[in-house]
Parts: sequence; structure tokens; C-alpha cells
Amino acid sequence: MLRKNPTLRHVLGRAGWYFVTFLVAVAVNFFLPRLGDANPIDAIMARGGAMDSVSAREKEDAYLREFGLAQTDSNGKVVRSADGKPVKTGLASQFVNYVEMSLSGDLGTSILQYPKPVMDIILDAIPWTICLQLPTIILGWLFGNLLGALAAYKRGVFDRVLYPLALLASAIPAFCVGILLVYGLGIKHQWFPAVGGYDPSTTPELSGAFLSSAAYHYVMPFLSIFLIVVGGQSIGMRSMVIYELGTDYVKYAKLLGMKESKILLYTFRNAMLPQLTGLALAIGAMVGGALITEIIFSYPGLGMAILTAIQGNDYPVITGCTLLLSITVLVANFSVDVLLGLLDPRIRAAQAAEAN
Amino acid sequence: MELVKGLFKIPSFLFGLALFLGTLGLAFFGPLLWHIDVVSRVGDPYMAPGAGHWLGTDHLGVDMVSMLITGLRASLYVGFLAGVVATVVGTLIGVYGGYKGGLLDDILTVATNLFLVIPTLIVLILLSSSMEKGRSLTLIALIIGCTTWTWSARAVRAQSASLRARDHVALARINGYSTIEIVLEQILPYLLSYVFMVFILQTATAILTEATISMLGLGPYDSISLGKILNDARTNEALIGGKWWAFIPAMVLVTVIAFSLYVINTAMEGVFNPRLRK
Amino acid sequence: MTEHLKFEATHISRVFGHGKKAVTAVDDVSFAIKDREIISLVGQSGCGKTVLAKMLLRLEQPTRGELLFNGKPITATGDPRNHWRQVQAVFQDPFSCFNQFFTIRNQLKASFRLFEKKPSPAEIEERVDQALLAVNIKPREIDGKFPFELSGGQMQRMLLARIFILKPQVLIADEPTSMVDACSRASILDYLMKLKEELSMTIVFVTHDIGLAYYVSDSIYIMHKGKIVEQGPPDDVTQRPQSDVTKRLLEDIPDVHREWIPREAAVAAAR
Amino acid sequence: RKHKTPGPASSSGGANPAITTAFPRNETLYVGGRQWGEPSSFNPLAGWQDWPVNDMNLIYETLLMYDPLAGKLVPLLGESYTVTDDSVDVAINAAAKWSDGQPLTADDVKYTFDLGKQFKSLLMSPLWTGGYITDVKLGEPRHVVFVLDSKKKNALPVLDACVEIRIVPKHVIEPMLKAANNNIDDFLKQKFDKDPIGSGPYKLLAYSGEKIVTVRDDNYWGNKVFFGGKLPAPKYVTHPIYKSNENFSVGLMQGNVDVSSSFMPRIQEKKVVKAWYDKEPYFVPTSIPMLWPEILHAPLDDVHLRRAMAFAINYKDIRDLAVSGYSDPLESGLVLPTGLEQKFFSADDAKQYGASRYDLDAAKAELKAGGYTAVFKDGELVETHDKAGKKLPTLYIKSPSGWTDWESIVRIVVKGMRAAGIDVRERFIEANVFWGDLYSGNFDLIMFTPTPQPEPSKPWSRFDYVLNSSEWAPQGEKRYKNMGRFNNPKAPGYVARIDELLDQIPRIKDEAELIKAYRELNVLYMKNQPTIPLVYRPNQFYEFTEQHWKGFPTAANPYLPPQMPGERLGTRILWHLTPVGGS
Amino acid sequence: MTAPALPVQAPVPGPAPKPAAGKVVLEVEDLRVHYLTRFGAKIQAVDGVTFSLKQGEILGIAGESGCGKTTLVSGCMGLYIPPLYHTSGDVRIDGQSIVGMTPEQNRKEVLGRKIAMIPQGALNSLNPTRKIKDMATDMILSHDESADKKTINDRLRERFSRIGLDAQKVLNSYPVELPAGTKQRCVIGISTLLNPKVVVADEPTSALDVSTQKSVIRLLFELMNQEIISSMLFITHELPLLRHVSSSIAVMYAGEFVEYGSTEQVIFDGRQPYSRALMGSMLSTEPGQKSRKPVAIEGAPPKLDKPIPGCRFAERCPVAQPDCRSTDQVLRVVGGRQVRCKYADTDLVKQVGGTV
Ligand SMILES: Nc1ncnc2c1ncn2[C@@H]1O[C@H](COP(=O)(O)OP(=O)(O)OP(=O)(O)O)[C@@H](O)[C@H]1O
Ligand SMILES: Nc1ncnc2c1ncn2[C@@H]1O[C@H](COP(=O)(O)OP(=O)(O)OP(=O)(O)O)[C@@H](O)[C@H]1O
Ligand SMILES: [Mg+2]
Ligand SMILES: [Mg+2]
Repeated sequence: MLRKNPTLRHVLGRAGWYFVTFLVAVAVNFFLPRLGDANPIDAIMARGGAMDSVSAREKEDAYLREFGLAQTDSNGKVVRSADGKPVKTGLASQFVNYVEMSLSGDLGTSILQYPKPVMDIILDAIPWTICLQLPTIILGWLFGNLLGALAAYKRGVFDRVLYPLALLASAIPAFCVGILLVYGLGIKHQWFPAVGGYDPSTTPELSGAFLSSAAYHYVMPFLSIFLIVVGGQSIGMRSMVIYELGTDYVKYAKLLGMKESKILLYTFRNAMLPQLTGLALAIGAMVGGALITEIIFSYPGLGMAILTAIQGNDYPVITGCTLLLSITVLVANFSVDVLLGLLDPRIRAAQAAEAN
Repeated sequence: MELVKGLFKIPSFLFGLALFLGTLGLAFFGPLLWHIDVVSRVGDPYMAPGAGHWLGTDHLGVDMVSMLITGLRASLYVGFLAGVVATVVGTLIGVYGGYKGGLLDDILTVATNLFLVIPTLIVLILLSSSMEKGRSLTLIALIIGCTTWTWSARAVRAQSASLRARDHVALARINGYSTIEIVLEQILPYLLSYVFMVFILQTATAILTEATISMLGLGPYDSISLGKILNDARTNEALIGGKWWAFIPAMVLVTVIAFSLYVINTAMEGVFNPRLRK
Repeated sequence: MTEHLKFEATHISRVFGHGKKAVTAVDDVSFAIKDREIISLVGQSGCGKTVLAKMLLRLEQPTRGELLFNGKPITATGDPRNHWRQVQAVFQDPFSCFNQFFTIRNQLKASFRLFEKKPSPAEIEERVDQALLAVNIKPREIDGKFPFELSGGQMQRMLLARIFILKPQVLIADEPTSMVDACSRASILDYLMKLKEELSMTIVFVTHDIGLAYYVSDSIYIMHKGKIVEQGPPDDVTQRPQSDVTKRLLEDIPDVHREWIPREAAVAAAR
Repeated sequence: RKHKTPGPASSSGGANPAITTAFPRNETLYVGGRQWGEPSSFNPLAGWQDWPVNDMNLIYETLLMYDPLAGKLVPLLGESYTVTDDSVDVAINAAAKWSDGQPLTADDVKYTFDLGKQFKSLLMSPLWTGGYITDVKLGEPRHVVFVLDSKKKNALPVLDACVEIRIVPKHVIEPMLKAANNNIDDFLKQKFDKDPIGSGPYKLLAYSGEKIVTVRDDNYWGNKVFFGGKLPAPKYVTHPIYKSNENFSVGLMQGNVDVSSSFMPRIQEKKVVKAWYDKEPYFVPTSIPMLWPEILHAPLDDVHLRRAMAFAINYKDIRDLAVSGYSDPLESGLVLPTGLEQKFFSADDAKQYGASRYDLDAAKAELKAGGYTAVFKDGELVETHDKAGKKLPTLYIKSPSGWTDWESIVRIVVKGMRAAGIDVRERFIEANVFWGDLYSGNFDLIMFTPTPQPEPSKPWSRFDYVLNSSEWAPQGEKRYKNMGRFNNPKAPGYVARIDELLDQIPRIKDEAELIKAYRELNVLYMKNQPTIPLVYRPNQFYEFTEQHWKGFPTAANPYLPPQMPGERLGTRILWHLTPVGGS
Repeated sequence: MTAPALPVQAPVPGPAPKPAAGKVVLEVEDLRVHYLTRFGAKIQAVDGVTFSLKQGEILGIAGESGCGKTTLVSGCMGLYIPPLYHTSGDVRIDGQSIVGMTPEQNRKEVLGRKIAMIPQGALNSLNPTRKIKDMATDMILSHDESADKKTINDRLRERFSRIGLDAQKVLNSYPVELPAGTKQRCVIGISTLLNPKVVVADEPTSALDVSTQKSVIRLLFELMNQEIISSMLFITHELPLLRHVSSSIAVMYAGEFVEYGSTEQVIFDGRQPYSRALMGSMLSTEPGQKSRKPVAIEGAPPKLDKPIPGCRFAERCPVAQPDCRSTDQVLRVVGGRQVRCKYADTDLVKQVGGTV
């Protein structure tokens, strides 16, 4: 069956590569935050308040053992070097342990929010991030493509006004748009709430009060992401459409006397296909963007969870979140890969040739 | 050559260039025209713009114009350094990978995907927070450069692969050129304008990225950059207090640099990329 | 006998890919090319001409069989430049044969890299001039010129000038005329003849136009699906074709003197 | 070898009790500035309690409360107390009961404090491990007796504990601990987030990453005892969780937060936001952020250098710029020149021995006295040489990154010191790294505020925190007091008098003598300059708006101290508030 | 340089002569067309061309690369796609002028219906992401909105079978899936769907090998035989091909016709040095021809961005006279065909090239 179906073969081949990438990503995600020699236990210890050094050490030992961060002797006591520092567990064995646990669906326990499981942290945060980012990115992508295509097709005023605006939009750092919105609409005019995901007088549930307050709080974060996505996407789409408009097949179609609308459809469709990759990338950059939006609007979500975790060297949370991210990005890219293969016969042909 | 001459006939290019040279000029010659002092307190915190201090003061009573010029220099420095690193590394690897194919190419592909998978911003935060010795401007630039080179590499690789099959490459081979010579003499020149555009984009991206991570409070410790100014303004509630001079000018500067670079890039793309010629 | 043979191929094949996907581009081919001979490789698109030519050029390796040059096997190891000093090529697309970023002259001078003993700069200039004159181009005319400032025909002549500089024993010409228009084609053929006569060169001429092959060659090899189906002197092959492939090739080229498309199929045209 | 991190710990399953109540604005008080991250545990024994537990008297209560304005202890669970040379005896209010209706007894109190004896890491354990008490006994009915260590005879830490330690229900905790095999670490994983049993006026209602909601317990025992049956005004006290200071500021300004203890620069510009005073310093300064040099190594072992540093700092700039003027002018020494401590302060001593004033000449003189020379180029400091002519390493001042007021302070400090010729630089580090570095002495200089809480033991406990030389731990090991490791008893130059005074002061009854002892200790401190105080700060910023609730205490109406409603004595504010308007 | 004397041979007649229907379908009158480069330079690629095409006639246009053949036929379509612009002159189809038409009118009434293009490089002329069937359907629907799916399908199937393709398979394929020859046939099929009067074939075979070329030409003939198309403009620089295909030939040089007459006249008895030189470069596999040397024309065609005084070919003409460079040449009738050479009727021209 594989031989007969180059597309399927290609998909499987790609899946293989993505899997390799995933494995490397898991390793990188695991090792990167552990590069520094900060001791994450210090963060928990600091919150425990003052104690004498003997009990401090006992306490520390308990945590070190629990998180598997230090080597222990046969009695289960933490091994310490001459200067009193605990001897760290080899990263390799930590990694093996981590992989085993992850495979069983256990992402460990947060250090900073001890004893909250990492899974709970992620599950609490992710709906907000997804609800804010995904529709915004997709809408922005659609709208941006539409604008870009229009600018390319109409040229003239459209192009001369819209295009520089789009360029400008993509040149403004993401957080600036957010800040300006907060400042202008949130504080100066108070048209929209400046912070939070919903009014504190409501509780997340399926009630009119909550939903309308959530929608009201949604507007500014939405705008801050939307504008930038639209800017970026429309620029890309414009070049693509201009390119398509200059191709031989468009010229031929014109000489055949085909209707403008048909020709436009041709170019839009063909220009849209490569833009799908842009969509995957934007979805991949989702969490990075979330970080900023969430800080500026004090919006709940994963970005903030990651930032807090990073600042607090909360290894399990960092690794858990990045694992999740990696999966999202890979799945997004992989889907686009497959989708493009299905939608674009050129790519399908190339895949078939590659399979040879 | 005709193309380059043509470039200078394109209004948008000239506009972008003028804008960019303007900011560059401000960074270089600003200190000649304005007494730069980012240490001394010259007045009250958040003094509104006025005669002595055209853009007022920051939360520590330091002259904003001095801060902005210093920050602009830092941002440009980060941008260029990161742009150069990302472009040079990315281009060499991209060109070589595209020309040679094979294992190197596969590794490059995985590396590229890897950087897609681990969002740059996160790598940046992770790396910079695990740097014990503190985050200097140079370190941040290097990190940005090192995490974004794959982007250049990917872009260049595709171009390079398409050149591989060209006859002049085959001709160079039977002229006895070595692989390196082929890459440098037969492939790279074709990509130069492209690489230059990549460099411009990388620089703009680096400037934006630096501003972003500084904004998150993860910027350099010991230097003033535009992002740092913005972060200071935010954390010291310039925003809430309506002290527009503490953040609007810095925002404008960041945006103007990035915007001018984008404009230059698109104008160049229109000229050098035959696909987009009208 | 071998000293009279430039190339000698015994049952060489070139296969791309593996297993079921394998494409046999050159399929069990044997031939012997004599010194100072012009042979033509003729066949339809995709029949394996270029792959065979590349094997002679040492840019591809046969998967099976043995290929001798001057009695010695061409192998993948060792300094290929020795081979390229003796076997050189001109390619199909003159526009893509030159690097757009260097002057033609400098690119011609680059050929001297292959020389074991590099001549002095003055001598290099001198020899470039001579080579240009040999293809009837006034040296001063192309001074400081870049490839895109010349026409396709001129550029193809530059490639031939390069051969005049290198003076190899063998020239592989892979469809050197298919991208240029009819007028330029004539001059290129002229210079190929001249190369053969002045430098007593062996030439392998690749084309899909048997008419061209007829003009230039001492011997024609007809290729089909990776195999050599017929070979012989031009007059034999064109006047008394043996294989169906050859007959078709002959029939298919339009010739002013021969009926081409049967009358009944043709539309009458007004005069 | 495998390490298994525990899975979900809470046996109570889902984290969010589903409630479909909306919270009417006129029944809800929004407090802020006490919770920054996702709440993780409401366990009253844990060291990382979240908002309604930590420092709060909303759910769990302390024995006593401290009124920092009057310097008096105020009853809560403890009806009264007596301090003798040997003991502290606290009588428990007979009406006190748990929210499940069980009476709160002396047994609960003893149980609570005994936990600290058994488990060395709990908040009450320093009483035991510090050797201040030897036993907690049940005395007369409803009385608990803390037996003081016979040598130290120091009741101050016990009184502090009475206002710090929240009493837990024995009948709830004991079986749970048993179930956890008496393993405190396993026990501490219990979140106590479902109808926890406490004695306080509010109950935990719901929480999420965005807010924590408590609801009034109408059966609270104290309503009758302290307020004649009156209920606290807000039905709900809610803490929205924002991600940064300025979000709380916006919340305050826009009326989404009623009272907050987050840092808000330039409060005078925010018209609706009020503080304790209506002019500078706005807040009541009770703590002293300071720079801690690491004393063990050259060059910071040299008092000349430390004093030069102190002289080189522009304290006025710090006050004006970094802390928005929320501070009285800094005086030398560890005694606050205002409020209750004023009586121990001597302006003459400060003038004579102190170095906490901006005086570049004095700084240079000290440097000269220490044999240091500074190398300047183009007006910029290049490096500093010691008396042997060797280049000193650059000294770094560590401070948590993102703590903006501290960042500003450090910047001003660095600026001044470099101008004086001392080669220092700022180094902002991640907060978690900060704690580790602080306690294990891994720094050149570090920013830190010792014991900021208002407590009956002040200023003794501040001196003790800064100068304590017992429980000596070498650099690299954690030490929770005197992190700069000053006055090592085993090292040359040990000033035994400091430790003597620290030991004696808690026992001194006579005020004149006490003043004398404090002055002597303070002079010793100033002479040795083991730390460098920078500015006075309020323990907490008490900011409120009266857009939705009114009746907050202020300097003009100081019926309660400036503390957050729900926190310590500030809890009582809740009974005095009235909603604005009627809706 | 003189051409070697050639053995005179009786010319083999071309396709069977059929009485011309006589009715003129396409008239081009003094057409001038130019390009505007991005940097503002004006390139007069077609400079005053006049000819007419009768029903049943195939006019071959020959000339070196860059002499303006493609530009001329593009100009004949009446649709000017930038950077191509109409300078002056007229194009009439069935007596109706099309250059002044609005693009929409031109599209509706002329393009594809009356005149259709078979473009140079058919490889890129088909929309890569659309099946052949869909593109052909679009073509029909563009001109006849009322057509229903089924009729269109039947028509396509019928027409594609008629041009010798496996209609079922080809129609359902994407362009990339088809070999070059088939694609060229598809283009021909689509272009002629509406039975246009004039077909403009721009080097339809130069990218194909000889065998495929022959089958494509055969197809075009069949279309004419079946009266699907009635007349054709056929561009190539392969003279032997023109000898078999066209009934008359125009030789173009530097944007002008230099000789315009019947195939026999131009090929065997050229009167203009350039067209003679062109013929001199032809090859033949006829016995004995091997010893004959094809003759090349030295030099390159002139650039067209500036007006060229005098005879445009004088620069390269082996028999150029001093006055050739100064006097502008006009087309005049010499020996029954139009020639643009002052010495057309002298023996001077006979020294050039030569007939085969
Ligand atoms: N690198 C390669 N990988 C896989 N297949 C190849 C490769 N090179 C050539 N082929 C295959 O080998 C066969 C012969 O190709 P070759 O290029 O020799 O044909 P050709 O006769 O030169 O055709 P043309 O006239 O079109 O140049 C073709 O089917 C081609 O697809
Ligand atoms: N898009 C364009 N912009 C500017 N000049 C052009 C453009 N296309 C063609 N030209 C110029 O117009 C002239 C005629 O070109 P045209 O394509 O009509 O020649 P042609 O006879 O069809 O050549 P070929 O045999 O190579 O197809 C040439 O000099 C060419 O350089
Ligand atoms: Mg080939
Ligand atoms: Mg053409």
C-alpha cells in the first residue's frame, strides 16, 4: 500500500522526522533550564521562613530527595560535598526518570506551587491561552490574507495606504500595541477593562454574566494580537499574490478571456497555500506571544505560568509546559505539511519524486 | 548594478533609507548635539517635557533624551550584532547545506524544526536566566543571533538548493573548484542580495526581540536599551500615570527602526526578486 | 589497440534509486570511442544521453560495468582534475553556464586553475585573447562585460573559447545548440568542427536532433531507453537506418527537402 | 535508582468548588497585593500558605494581635497574658470555637506549638530550636504556659510567636498526621482547600488562578465577644490575583480593588487612592532595607570600606526617587527615629558614630584611611586599588530582578559609590536564586530587609537578626540571620559585648537602663557598620480607595493601625466598613 | 563572405495547396507596441507591422531570438498586460477593431472566441493547482455562463478525445502529473475549445523533442482540417518547420518585417540579406548535404530602447553598403513579396547565405 501511495509514504516519512525532532526537543527542553546551577529548592526553602541551620538542612534534604535533585547514599541521606553543597544527581539519570514518568502521564509536581501537580497547572491555564490565541490567530490570518490579496490585486490607493500600514503594524513590538491599548482604552478612556480575563465579581461558569464579562475583557487582548497578525500576514499574502498575478498561467488565463473573478480565485488559492505555513508558525509562536499579552493585560493563561516557572527555576513546570508547546507546534506544522500535500498537487508530485 | 541604481529610484526605498539613516544619525551624532548623561539626576522624577529637557525625565529624574539616545545605540548594537551572527551562521550553513545536501542538510532540517518547536522567546528566556554571570547586552545579542540563525539558514537553503543544479556550478566543478570555492564564488554571490535582505530582517527582528525580552524584565542588567526604558516605564507606572514621554518616544524609536528596515527590505525585494517585479 | 581508443565502455549501467523505484538511466551499454572522432549521442528526451555524458565527464559513476579512458579506468577516487584536464564539456544552457557576478574574461581566466603549471598573468591574457579570436570574437569587445550583456549564441561561443584555452583531448558537448536559435546554431557547429580540426580533439556530441548529428559526426549512436540501439557512420545511419527508433527519429525531423507530415493529414494552406 | 515525585496530593479532588454565586459589589471587599501567583496550598502549617492564611487572621487566628501604634498586645484567642521571668501564660477565651462548632481549647494551642518541637521546619519551631522555650504546658483551666529557657529568660520571641503563629485544630490535624504516618512532608501536601476548619471570621469559598474568595462565617465566635454580635460588613473578601504591581494600581484606581498592599509609586498623583497619611511619607515606616556586605573576605571585612560605602550613598535620592518619598529621612543605626522606637534613638550618637549620610568627602576620607585609591578616567571610575596597590575585584550588589523599587535603590547606590571611588556594580538576579544566595552567604553585597513585621520584640529582634552570632554556619551553608556573617565568635576581632547586650536586653525591665543598653548596642553597630541601612520602608503599603467601601482607618482617624483588612489587627477593619451607596 | 554554391534541387511541395478562402480574418495595420521597463525605459519591440491573415492561412513568423515575435502576437490579441503597451496602429478581427476595446469587452467578445493563444512555454501556462478539467470548464463558463455542467463535461470529453488524449484520465489530472507533450496538447485543447477563428501559436514546439513536436504539429493540422480553427499565426525560428507548416512567412528583425511572402519565395528565394542568412543556417539530412556548411550571422540583434537610423540590419549585414546605415528602409514589393532592403533586386543580396 505504501508503495502505491506516495502521499501516504511521504506523510509517514515526515512523521518520522517530526518524531525525531520531538525527541530532540524533549531533551533540549529538559536540559536547557537545568543548565544554570541555581538550586530550585532554595525557592521553597525561602518561603518556609527562618529556621536553624540543622533543620534547614533536614528540610532541604527532604526536598532534594523528593525532587530527585541530589544523590543519596545507601541510607537515603543526601550526599554533600565538603563545602556543604548537595551533590547533584546526574542530569542523565534525572532525564531517564523524567521520560519514564512522562510516559506514564505524570509530569511531576511543581516546585514553586508545591505540591500542585504540573498537569493541574497546565490544565488550569491552557483553556485561557487557547481561547484567546487560537481564534485571534486564525481570524487574523484570514483577515490579513484577505487584506493582502486585496492590496495586491487593487494596488493603487489600497496598496499605497494599506500596505505601509500593515508594514507599520508588524514593526510595532507586540507589547507596544498592548501597552497603548491599556493606556488609551483601558486607563485614559476606560472603555474596556485594563486587566484580567473576567470581572472578579463573576466566576467562570456558563452564565450570561460571566460570558459577557469575559467577552468584554477579551476585546483588548484580542485586538493587540489581531492587529499584529493581520499586519504580518497581509504583507506575506501581498507578495504572494503579486507573484501569482505575474505567472504564466495567469497571463494565459487572461488571454483565454477568463473572467477576472476566476483568475483572482486562482491566484488567491495558489497564494494561500504557502501562507498555511505561516499559520502553523503563528500557532507555534502562540505561547511566546501569550507571555506578553498575559503580562500586559494580567490575562490568565499558560504564558504567565511559564514565565513564573522560569523565573523560579520551577523545572517540572518548565519542562511540562515546553513539552506541551513542542507537541502543539509539531502537530500544527505536521498538519500543515500534510494538508499542503493534499491541497497542492505540485507538492504532491514533489513528494512522489522524492519517494523515488 | 543597474538594479542597485534602480533601487535608488524607488521612493519607498529612499524613504526607508532616509528614516533608517535618520535613526542611525541620531545614535551616532546625537551625543555631539546633546549632552548625554544617563547617570545624574537632573530633576524630579517624571518631569514633563520642557525647555531644558525636551522629553522630560524618567522615574529617577534622568534626562529622557540622553536615555533614548543611549538606548537607541544599545538597541542598534544588539540588532546588528544579532543580525550579523544570525545571518553569517545561517547563510554559511544554509548555502552549504543546500549545495551539499545529505546528512548536513538533514541535521539542518531537524535543527530548524527544533527551533520551531521550542519558541525562540522561550529559549532566550531559559538561556538568559541560566547565565549566572549576568546578562550583558552582548550576551543577549549573541543569544538572539544564535537562536534565530536557523531562520536565515532555512531561507537561504531553499535558494541555494535551487542554484545547485545550475550549469555554472557544474562548469566550476570541471574547472577544478573545491566545494568551498563553489559555495563562496558560485552560489553565495547569487544569494547576496537575498542574504542582505535576510540580514535586514534579522536585524529588525533582533531589535524587536530585545525590546520584548527587556520588556519582560529579562533584558540586560547593566545597559540601557529601548526595551529597558519601556520596562522601566511600565514597572514604574509611567503608563498608569499618563507619563507618555517615558514610553511613547521609546516605542516610536523601536517602531521606526523596524519599520524603516522593513520598508527597505520590501523595496529591495521588489527590485531584486524578479518574482515580484511589476 | 587500446591506444587508439579514447573511451572504452564495457556493459556500463547507471541506476538511480533502489528496489522497485530504481530508474535505469543507462542500461548495459558498451562502446568504444576512437581518438579524434566526433561521435553523436542521439535520442529522445529522457533516454539517458546526459547521464552517459556525465559518466564520461566523471560527474557520475557507473553502477555496473567498466569505463576506461585512455585505457585506464575512470574511478571516483583521486584528483579529478587530471581527468578534467583531458576531458572537458560545454553544456546546454549558455545563459546559466556563466556566473553573473564575474566578467566573462575573468571566468575564462579561471580555466587556468586546471593547468598544472599556471602561466604568467601576461601569458594568460595572451592566451585568452587567442582563444577569443579562435571563436571569432574581438577580445576588446568583451572586456569588462558580464554574461548578461551577451546573447546566447555569443555565450555558447565563450564556452567554446574556454575549450580552446584548455585544449583537452576530449570535449563532451551536451546539446550545445538546443537553447540557441537557428543562426547561432550554425556558428557553434562551425567552431566544433574547427576544434576537431585544429586541436585534433575527440568530441562527444549529445543531441536529440539527428539532423544535427548527421552534420557534425563521424559516428552516430542512437540511444533509446538507456540502451544504444544503433550505431554507425552518419550516412549509413541516416540513409539506411536499421532500427525503428532511428527511422522514427529521421522521420520526425522536419527537413526542407523531405515531405514531413503526410499530405492527407495536412491542412491546405492558401497561397 | 528512581525518584518518584508525588502525584496529585490533595485527596479532595477538584480544585474549584463550583459555585454559581455572583459576588455583588456592595457585599464584596476586594483586597490586593498579598497574592501574586496561583494559590497552591491553604495548609495552615505549610510555609507557603496563600493569601487568606498567611499573616491573616481570616481563617485561622493567632493568640494575640500587636498594635504597632500603641505598642500593645490586643486579645484574640488569648483573652489575656502574663509575662514572668520564667514563663508566658496566656488565657484562652472561653467563647473561642472552631467553625465546626468544637470549642477551641488550650489543648489546641499546646498541640500547635508542640508541633514545632516535633517538626523542626515548621514556623513555630524556632521557638524551640532557638532555645527560647523548654516546654508548653497546660496551666490552669484554659491557660497555656510557655516555659522560658532558664538562662535566656527571653520572653520576646514568645510574644512574637503569639502574634505570628495561627492556632490549628488538633481534632482535625492529629488524625491527618497520623494518616500520613507522622510524616510532616506528606502531611504538608494536603491543600486544605475544601471547607477547612478554622476559628476565624471568614471561610474559604473558592479559588482559581485569578482570584481567591472567602465568605463570611456568620457564626464566628468573635462577633459576639468583640463586636456585640455585629457581623463584619463585607460578605465576601476576595483577592484578585494580578501579575504585577501596576495591575493592582490600575485595579485600585478603577475601583476593582478596594484596598491593596502593593507598591504604588507617586501615590499623590492618583487622586482616588488614599493612604495612612494624606502627605509624605504617606505610610508608616517600620522596616529598614539594607545592604549586607559579606564580611568574611577582603575587602569587605574592612570597616573603613563599609563606612566609606555608607557615606557614598545619596539617601535623599533614594527617598525621593526610588521610594516615591514614602520614608522619613534616614538616620544612622538600627533604631527607627520615629514611633515607639524613638525613645531608644539618640541623635547625638548617630551624628558622632553614624555613617548613614551622604558625604562624599567623608567617604573619601574613609577610603584614604583604609589605604584605598581610586583610578578615574574621563570622570569615570576604572578601578579601585587596596593599600597594597592591588586592584580590587569589582564588587557586585545583588538584588532580585523585577523588584523595581529595589532596582532603583541599587542604581542610586552604585552611582554614589562609583563616584566616591568604590568599584561596585549592580547585579539583578532571579528571585529564587536570590534566596539561595542570601542565606548561604553567596554575595559581595546583597539587598535585604531584616524582620520587617511590626512585633512586640522590636527593635531587639532587628538587632538580633542583623548581629546574631549564634548557630554559626560557614559560608555556603544556610543561615537565616546575620547572613553577612559578622562577628564570628571564633575569629579575631570578635566583639563579645554585642552578644552580651543581645542576651541582656530582653531581660531589662528598667526603661532608663534599657535605653542605655540599646544606645550602646546601636553605637557598636554604627562603629562596625556590618550592614548599610538605605531607607525606611513601611512593612506594608496600606492603600485604599473609598469608591465602594468607606470607613478605613487613617492617621486622622487611627482607630486601628494601617494594616490590610484581614491581616493581623487590620482584620478588625472589616467590622468598621460600610458600603458606599446602597445598590 | 560568400555562400558556397548549392546543388539546385526541385523544392518538394509543402502541404497540399488548397484554394484560399480569401476572406480576411485578421488585419494588423502599422502596429507599434512597446514595453516600459521598471526604470522607465521604453522598448519599442514592435515597430510598424502590417499584415493580414486570410481564412485557412497559416502565417509563419520567423526571426532570431529577441526580434519581437512574441510581442507582435501579444499585440494582436488586443489585450495589453503591463509592461506591454500599445503605441499605435490597429488590429482588426472580422473587420472589427479590437485595440480600442475595453478589456471586458475584449475578454467577452474576442479573446478565446475569435482569437486564441497557444503560449510559449505551455509548461507553466496551466494553473498548477487545478485539474485540466476544471481549468477548461472555467474557460467555457467565462464565456458562457449559462452552460451546464453536463454539457460542458461532454464537450470536454469529446474534444479531448478528438485531440488524441485519454480524455477521462487527462481531464482529471493536475498539470504536474502530465508529460510535456500532453500538457502542450491540453493547452491546445483548451485554447481551441471555443473554435476561435485565429490561433496564435508561439513556439508551441520548441521545448519538445522532435517526435513530440511532430505529433503536436499534426494535431494543429487536424484541428484545421476539422475546421475547428480556421487560420493560424505560427511562430518559430526553426525554418524547416515553417517550410512544412506555413503557407506564407514573415521574417522579423528588430521589431520590423524585413521580408514577407509565400513560403517558397522566402525559403528558397529570399531577397533580403537577413532572411537569406537565416535560411543559410538551415540543416538537412538529405544525402550529400553533409559537406555543406551552415552559415551563421555574426553579431547580435540591436537593442530597441533607442531608435536605430537606417537599415537595422546594416550593422551585421555582410553586404552592407555605406548608404544602408543612413537611409531608412521601407517595405516594398520585390519579386512578388515585400522586402525591406534597398538592394533587394540586385545580385548583392544573392551573395548572402543562400537557399538550401
Ligand atoms: N540524478 C538523478 N536521479 C534520478 N534519476 C535521474 C537522475 N538523473 C537522470 N535521471 C533519470 O535518468 C533518465 C535519463 O536522463 P537524462 O538526463 O540522461 O536524459 P536525456 O537523454 O539527457 O534527456 P534530455 O534530452 O531531456 O536532456 C531520466 O529518466 C531521468 O529521470
Ligand atoms: N517584459 C519585458 N520588458 C521589457 N522588455 C521586454 C519584455 N519582454 C520582452 N522584451 C524585449 O522585447 C524585445 C522582443 O521580445 P520578444 O519576447 O517579443 O522576442 P521573441 O522574438 O519572442 O524572442 P524569443 O525567440 O526569445 O521568444 C526583446 O528585445 C526583449 O528584450
Ligand atoms: Mg539531457
Ligand atoms: Mg518569444
